[in-house]
Amino acid sequence: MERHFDENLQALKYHLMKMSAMAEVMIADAIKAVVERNEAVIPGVYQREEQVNHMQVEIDETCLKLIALHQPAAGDLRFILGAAKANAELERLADESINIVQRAQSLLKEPPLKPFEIIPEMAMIARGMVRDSLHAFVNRNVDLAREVLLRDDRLDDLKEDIAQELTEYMTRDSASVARALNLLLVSRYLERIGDHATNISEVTIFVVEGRDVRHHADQKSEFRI
Amino acid sequence: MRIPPKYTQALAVTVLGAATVFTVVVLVFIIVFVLSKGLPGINGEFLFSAPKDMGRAGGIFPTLVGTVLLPLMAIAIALPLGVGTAVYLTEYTRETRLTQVLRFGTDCLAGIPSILFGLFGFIFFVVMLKMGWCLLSGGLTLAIMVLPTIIRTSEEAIRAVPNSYREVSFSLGATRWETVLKVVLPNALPGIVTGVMLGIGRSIGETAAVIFTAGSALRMPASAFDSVRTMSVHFYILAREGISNEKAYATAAVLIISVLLVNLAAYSMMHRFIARRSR
Amino acid sequence: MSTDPVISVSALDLYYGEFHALKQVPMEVKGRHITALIGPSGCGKSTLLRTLNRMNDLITGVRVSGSILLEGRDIYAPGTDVCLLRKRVGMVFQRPNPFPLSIYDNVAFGLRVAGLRDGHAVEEIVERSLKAAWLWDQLKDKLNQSALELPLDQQQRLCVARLLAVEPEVILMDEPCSALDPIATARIEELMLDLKAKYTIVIVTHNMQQAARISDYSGYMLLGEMIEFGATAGIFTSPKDKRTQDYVSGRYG
Amino acid sequence: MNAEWAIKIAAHDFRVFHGQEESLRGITLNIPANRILGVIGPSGSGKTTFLRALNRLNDLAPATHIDGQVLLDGQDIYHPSFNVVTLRKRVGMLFALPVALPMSIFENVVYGPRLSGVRNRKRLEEIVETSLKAAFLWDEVKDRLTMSGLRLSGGQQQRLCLARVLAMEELEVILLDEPCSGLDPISTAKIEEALTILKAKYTIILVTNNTKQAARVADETAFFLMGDMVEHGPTEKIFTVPDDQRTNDYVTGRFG
Repeated sequence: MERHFDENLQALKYHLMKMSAMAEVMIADAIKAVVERNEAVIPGVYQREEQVNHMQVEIDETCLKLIALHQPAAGDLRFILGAAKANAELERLADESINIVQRAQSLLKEPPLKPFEIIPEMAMIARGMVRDSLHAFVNRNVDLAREVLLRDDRLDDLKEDIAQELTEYMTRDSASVARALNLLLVSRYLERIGDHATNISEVTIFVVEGRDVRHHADQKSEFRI
Repeated sequence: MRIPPKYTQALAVTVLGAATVFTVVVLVFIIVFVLSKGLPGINGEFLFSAPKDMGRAGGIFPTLVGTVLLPLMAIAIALPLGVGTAVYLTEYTRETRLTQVLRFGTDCLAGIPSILFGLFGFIFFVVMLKMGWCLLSGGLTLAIMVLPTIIRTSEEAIRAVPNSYREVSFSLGATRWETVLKVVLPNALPGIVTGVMLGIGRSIGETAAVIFTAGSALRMPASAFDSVRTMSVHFYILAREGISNEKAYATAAVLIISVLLVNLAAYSMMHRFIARRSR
Repeated sequence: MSTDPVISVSALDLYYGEFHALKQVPMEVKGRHITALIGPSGCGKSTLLRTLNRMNDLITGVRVSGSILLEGRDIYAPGTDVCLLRKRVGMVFQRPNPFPLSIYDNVAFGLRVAGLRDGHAVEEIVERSLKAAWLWDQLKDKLNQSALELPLDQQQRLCVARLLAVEPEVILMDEPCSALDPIATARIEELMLDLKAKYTIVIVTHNMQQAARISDYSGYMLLGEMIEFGATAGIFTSPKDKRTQDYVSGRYG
Repeated sequence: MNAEWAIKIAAHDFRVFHGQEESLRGITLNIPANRILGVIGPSGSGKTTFLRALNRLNDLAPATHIDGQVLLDGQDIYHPSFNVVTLRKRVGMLFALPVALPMSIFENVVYGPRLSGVRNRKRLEEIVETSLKAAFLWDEVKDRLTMSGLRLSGGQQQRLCLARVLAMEELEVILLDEPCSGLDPISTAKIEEALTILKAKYTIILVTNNTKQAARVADETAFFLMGDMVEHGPTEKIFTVPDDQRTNDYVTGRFG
């Protein structure tokens, strides 16, 4: 029996996927603005941000309605709570793209500091994490979610590398400080995008297995969110 | 061609109404007929004096007494036996082949013509047990006759008591007997009373079985071993032997009125009982 | 089209003898939607439901004033054909009540009453109705079996099929799931969601969650009054009246 | 998890047969004292059979026999030496449909105490008052105790039935068989409220078709399916992260 309620859950998944695709494009474009110095993509990022905000409100309303009207339990309850959390993370990681674009705008006013190596790689990883964490969420794929958690470490390492490199630039040449700081911030935003994706993956594990893996909470509680 | 529902509805109302009117008219006609013929002959003297000259003159007091005593005796014997049997069959046994055979047997018994009971009573009580024609022989015979009715109606009444009442009682720690006493019988009472009324009605109106077992003596009975004549027997003899049509109708009228009174009394008692329990 | 109210109740008062059971009740039933009536026992929701096909006529001492328009025509106007009204506005009761007949004869009952003699046509309609009530696949091989032998939820769906056979426009349901277990309840609810594509449904339920799950519009009634009526999502997420708020959030008394 | 609560009733591999059919297939379950155990499951899952086995009301059904043990305070209630009448006074029951006996409210409540031989009028009046208060009915009926119980509304009748159970002085365990299935949310809330207070004194076992009700009031929940107990645990666990997929399907309404 295909249930009406299940159709609503399917719709919820679909909207989350759409939102994550949107966020992914935003990250790609924001990085394009930084790396390729492409100014043309910037208005699109702002536009998408508004759309994402809109979708966030809609998804929250859907979650609220499903909880109020259907009083879900067990797996369904965890899924809807998870969806609401993933929704918030997606919105925040979309916001990070806006932050990146803002840095890009001030970077574009000056010549490039150095050829890009690490930031494109970080962007690749972050985008992949966003895509895969959402895939894992909607497809209840715990293995993929765990794998995303591991990728976050690589992102953190890269951020350390670039911080070190940029610190060298700044100590050597005071004229580079402004640009280096901007780039440092971009790396920090990418790292945060990774963190949001990590959170989504943790939510996925909770939704599927009912275990909270945040802060090693699984030793304390089996079923607390 | 189909008749429109509007007309079938009207036709139905007419036919059903006519059937009801016909039934009521027949009933009323019989009662009015008997009462109009009989009432003029009824007065204090008729009711409370002894008959004279085989009933051609005088009253019907001894038959009145017989009519009260005989069914009373029959019910006094049949009620505990019948209700007891019904309780046992419904509450204490599970439905088996035996209970089915028993039920079938009682149903058959209820349908047997009363003359057969009369013959049996005559042979068994009057002749074999040498009790002679007397109140007791008649009472016992009538008791056997009305027993199936009382068993059956009581059984139905007991069965109609919601099982949930029993469960509640058991779940509050009552034994089966406590449950029967406090819950089952009080709630089955209206049905049991109906059975008893049917039994009384049947024994008041009975003639064949009574003539064979209680006799037809026109005296006041002094003990259970005296022969008695009931009103219906009296009426039967008066009418059949052409003794006095006038007295026969008067007797019939008294008979109808007493049946009416007995019924009224029983129902008012029952209603008072129910009202007291469901205030 | 479908958003026009099929039934429009306004200022409806109903008395049982001296008792004022419905007080100036308004209600708009939208076509091809599910409208749910909720409220505590004795609030008048069943009474309101039963005015919609004049089932209350069967009770002596009932007086009704105000208006109930079915597609614009007052169903309490003199000269209204009550039998026709009840064909257009069918009813499903609290306890499944199939006739002690075969499954087939139960569904064909209304058709035969209506005078349909063509065996072929009857067969077709029986099949269509059973399909619409999601019973055809399970029952097609035992149409001659007694309806009383079916499990309760199938009996209830059979009652729905029996109703669908006479092609009503509106289906009234008076706590159709209160005798059923959750699984059976879910089946009936899914059936209702399916049926609303073709029919207008008004349901009375004790079960608030049920109203929340399936209805598009809800009315909360209390002591014969319509306290709040509106879109279900609104009633259950942000009710306007404090009393509605208390009731749907389980704070009563 | 049961460690902190004394075990009131223990079923060991308990089976019930109706004729050839095995209605309960080996239930092993410890029921803690002073807690509410919710029993959920679809019809035919055996939850009601299990409940009725606990005060041996199943005995009344023909062709029923049992296997295994049910221990009440460590004593086997199916042992031949165990007195059924005493058992039922200790283990009271509330049925799905309110069954007020056709007698006055007062007589309904004292039905049990009278059976136990309480004759003192003053004592009976006390029992009536405390029981009706505990069932949240006293205020509504205190002025009309001689009225027939049948004239109360459905919700009031069910509370009367609860008061009647509570009136039994020997009462230790309360069994409830879908006690709110016919009641509106307000009456339901009153019964639920009463139960959460009563558990301080009694052990309560609540069979319900309404999974939300178990979620609201039960401390522990057991899920029955086709005569088996699939899962038993703290209620919050059963309703958030059940171990068994079938439990998850049932509490999310995805069954069948």
